[in-house]
Amino acid sequence: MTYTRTEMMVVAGARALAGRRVCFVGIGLPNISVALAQRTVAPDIELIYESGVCGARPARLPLSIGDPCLVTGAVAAMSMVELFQYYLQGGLVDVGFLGAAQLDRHGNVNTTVIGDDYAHPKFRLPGSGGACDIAQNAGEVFVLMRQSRRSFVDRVDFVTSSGRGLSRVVTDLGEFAARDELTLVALHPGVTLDEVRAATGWEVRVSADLVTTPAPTDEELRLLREELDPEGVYLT
Amino acid sequence: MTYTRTEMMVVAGARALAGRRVCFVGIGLPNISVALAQRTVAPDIELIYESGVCGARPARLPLSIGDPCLVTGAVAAMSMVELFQYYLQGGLVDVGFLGAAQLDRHGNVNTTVIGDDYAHPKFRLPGSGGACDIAQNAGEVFVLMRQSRRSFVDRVDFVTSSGRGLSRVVTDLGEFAARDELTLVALHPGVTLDEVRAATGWEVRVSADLVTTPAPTDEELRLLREELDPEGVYLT
Amino acid sequence: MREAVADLVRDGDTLAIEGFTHLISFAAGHEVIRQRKRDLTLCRLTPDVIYDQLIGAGVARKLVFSWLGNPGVGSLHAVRRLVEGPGFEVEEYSHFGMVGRYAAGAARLPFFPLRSYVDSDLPTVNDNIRTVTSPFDGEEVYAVPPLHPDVTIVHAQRADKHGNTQAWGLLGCQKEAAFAARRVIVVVEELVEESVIRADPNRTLLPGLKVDAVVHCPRGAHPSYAQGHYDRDNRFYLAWEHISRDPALLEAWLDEWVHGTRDHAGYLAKLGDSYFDDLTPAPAPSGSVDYGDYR
Amino acid sequence: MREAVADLVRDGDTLAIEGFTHLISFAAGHEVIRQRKRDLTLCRLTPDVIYDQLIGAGVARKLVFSWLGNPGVGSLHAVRRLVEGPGFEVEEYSHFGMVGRYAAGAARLPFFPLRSYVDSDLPTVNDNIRTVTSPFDGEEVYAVPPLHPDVTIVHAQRADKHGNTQAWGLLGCQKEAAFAARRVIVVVEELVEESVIRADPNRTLLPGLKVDAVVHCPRGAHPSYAQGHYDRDNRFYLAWEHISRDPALLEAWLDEWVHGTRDHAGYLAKLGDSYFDDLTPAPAPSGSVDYGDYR
Repeated sequence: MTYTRTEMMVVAGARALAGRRVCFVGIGLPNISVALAQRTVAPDIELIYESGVCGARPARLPLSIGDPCLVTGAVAAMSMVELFQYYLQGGLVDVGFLGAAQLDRHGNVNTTVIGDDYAHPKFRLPGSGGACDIAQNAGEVFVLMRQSRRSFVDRVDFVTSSGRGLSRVVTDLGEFAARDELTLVALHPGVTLDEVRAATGWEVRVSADLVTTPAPTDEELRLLREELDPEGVYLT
Repeated sequence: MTYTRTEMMVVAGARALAGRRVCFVGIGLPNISVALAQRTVAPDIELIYESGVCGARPARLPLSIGDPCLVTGAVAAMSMVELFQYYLQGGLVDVGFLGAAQLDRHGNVNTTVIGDDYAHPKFRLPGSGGACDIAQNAGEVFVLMRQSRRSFVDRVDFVTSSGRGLSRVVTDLGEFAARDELTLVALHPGVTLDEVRAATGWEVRVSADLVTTPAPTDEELRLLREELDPEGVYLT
Repeated sequence: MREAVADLVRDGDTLAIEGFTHLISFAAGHEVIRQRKRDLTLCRLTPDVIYDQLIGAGVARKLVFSWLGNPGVGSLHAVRRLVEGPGFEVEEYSHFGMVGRYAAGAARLPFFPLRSYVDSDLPTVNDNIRTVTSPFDGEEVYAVPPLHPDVTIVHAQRADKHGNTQAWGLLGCQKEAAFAARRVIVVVEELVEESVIRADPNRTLLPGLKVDAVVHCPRGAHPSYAQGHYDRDNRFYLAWEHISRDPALLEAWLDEWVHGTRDHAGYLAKLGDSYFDDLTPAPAPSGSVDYGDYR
Repeated sequence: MREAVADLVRDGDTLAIEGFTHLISFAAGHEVIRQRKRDLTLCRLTPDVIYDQLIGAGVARKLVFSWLGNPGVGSLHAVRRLVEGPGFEVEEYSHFGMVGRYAAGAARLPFFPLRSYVDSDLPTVNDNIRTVTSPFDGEEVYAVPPLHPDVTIVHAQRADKHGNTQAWGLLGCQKEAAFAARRVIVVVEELVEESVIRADPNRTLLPGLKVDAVVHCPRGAHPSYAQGHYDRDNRFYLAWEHISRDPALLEAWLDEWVHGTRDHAGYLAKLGDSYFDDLTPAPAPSGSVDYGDYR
């Protein structure tokens, strides 16, 4: 079956959750990856949302992390102060799964401003939300984002969330692991190293044992297209 | 109608709550006074219990501040961290109503140990419970206790709760207000100044406008004996 | 609503209309716009479309927040126009920081300690994010100061006439924002007998003794949602992207839907009765538990 | 219960059996006595009769608490005999201080700030009550350090097999004590289907991911109570005053009711079926709320 690079990215993100028990789900694309993971590699994964939900089992694809479908049928719904203090800061979260607007070679994430002057930004981004808190308190952090020279930069304009806890970045082109700096460890099928280099704002370090990501299976694609996101909310 | 000194004390304690909106109810005798106040001088008073209850309306006399009858029909039941942080420390409590084992002329309360050596007490008392917290955070503090040379002392053996916030002490003999030091402002009917002096471990200061407490009304006594404490849990 | 907002919200106030995606009192926000309040400091974790409308209408001089976007859609353009230009003040935190500010306010504490902000640039642009040292092991953690709104407005599923308020679903930080506030307005889908509240005391979000006004305003959270009552109107959130991009369109929208309606009943009448048909979920009952009648 | 206590409670552990008057797991406490655990540090706001029994049975070397009494009755004599004598360690706080210790543990914070202890002698006898200075206004408040029990045991009305646990009535600081703990045992009146829990997510006290063992043990809180299930057995609390005063009587009681019974079912059988007749309240239903079926 043919597939888009966004689908490959979402599938690779889902697979990265294999074996993880508790995932803190960030805004945007991570939502569809965790939904796929829950139906494939991680059926017992507990999903935690900064909106105050633990153990969500949504009957439809949530359009945001505050969607009512995340509450109905969940294990627990609570105040945010409880969620941030006891669940996240308390150390229950294995992996925080985030999106990002801009990221650098050290894994620092910028979701605050584009431009050098905070007070007079070229472009105002949404800000931290829970990202800065998740980055410091989750066992490890995965980032899921499209890669380009604009988003993959040598040095972010503003460090919203420190790269310290980041362990893995999944993009539409491949996958990076956090070593001394972000290191390319997998290329998605059909993507060349040159393409990755062209879409990265620094000289990419490539792992000695670079692998090719297995293509999405028919079942993964079927789940994405027919069950999880038939209206193409996340996938288009 | 004849009445006991304990009944007079409980009635005087209830009357002291007139005009108060939010009362934090301590362990022991305060329970029966607030129950009486709720049926007489303060029908709209909101009762808060350290056990985690706001707006209790018990269908029977609670035997302790953790009695299930305090929860059924209450406005709110919550965790203690919420109660202590948002209700008490948050400043919602007009008056904290406490019992005490030992009290001194400055209103300091001891409910911890009798004897000079904390590590080897002559007699171990229950300790603070919420009293130390209430003393500092309630708008004002009332103490309800029987008075004797053993309980009314010049200097308490241990300051469990500071006398700073204390404004009034109601005993079986009369009533004291906090001025520079505790000052007798009312004598219960039939009690003499000499009796009070004999039951006080320091030289009692007496207010220039000392009054006599009005005796319990028939209705107050009827409520106490027939409705609130027919089995004499608190009154014997 | 008119009286509650007129009496309790004053020009220059610090105002929090809280609710994380869920239970956002658009009706109260619209009334603030109708009454042309000015110079407000607006606080919210997620300013959402309601603050885009308020700020677009010119009621605010400052915004305190932690995530600035139209959830699931994109940007809040009216806010961004002001933020990217000069003269409008912003103060930003992470979600945990904002939650902590309300919590410190509710608990009357001088600061709220939290583990966040290490190696982040946020403390360099916000002097209200500082460090504090533990008196036990000497460890340093970050801290934020209390936030005490002059007025907090929360929407909930139900309250009694005394203001005893219950909510279910996402609870956000409404409790903390309300306890932290000097004045509290509660807006509800249903005004119920006191006995309904007292039947389930563990469900209570706020006691009446903390509430200054109760307003009965069904569907007052539209286009956000009220769990069990109606769904989020995602079409509206999508449509807002287009309206908000163009100041003229935004003004026309405010004229038509806010200034052009007398109150939220007028706004609903404009939407039409059938509007909520496909926003109404099938029932999913919680079930009942037994508190026991102890006497 | 036997396996849960054998696996999860170890000699030398710091153990918290929490529950404020309500939902105190006497059944778990008795099993700890049966298994003759030793050198425990016992934590509880209100040690209550269960800790008088545990300490009378010799399982503990230290007690951390905030109110030491038999509520509504008088003293805990077994505890007092040890506390007034040499060799037994105590560490005491106010209730707020104990609650704060659990809360700091649950939130993985190095300290919990609170307004209490000013002009009290408690900080002079407990070095764990110190001051901390606000990095904002320089105000000094008191602070207590986190408490991390090795094991916390809570009793609740119901849980599913995954340990997702719900409770109602007084909630004390069970949530904080459990989140603060390394290992958690939940003991319940009813083991229910997961769907019962998921029908009312706002009622959840603890998620299964924080729970290591679930034990189904009806009436396991006797002589304390379970809201809606049975009342507090005040006669027993009164009777304990007499038993606890005399070490020989206490030992005989433990021999008969704890060591002489195989488990809590045996203890209940000794009480007899009709024992709970007048401890059972008439129903007082909470009523149901609607979460809405969103799909």
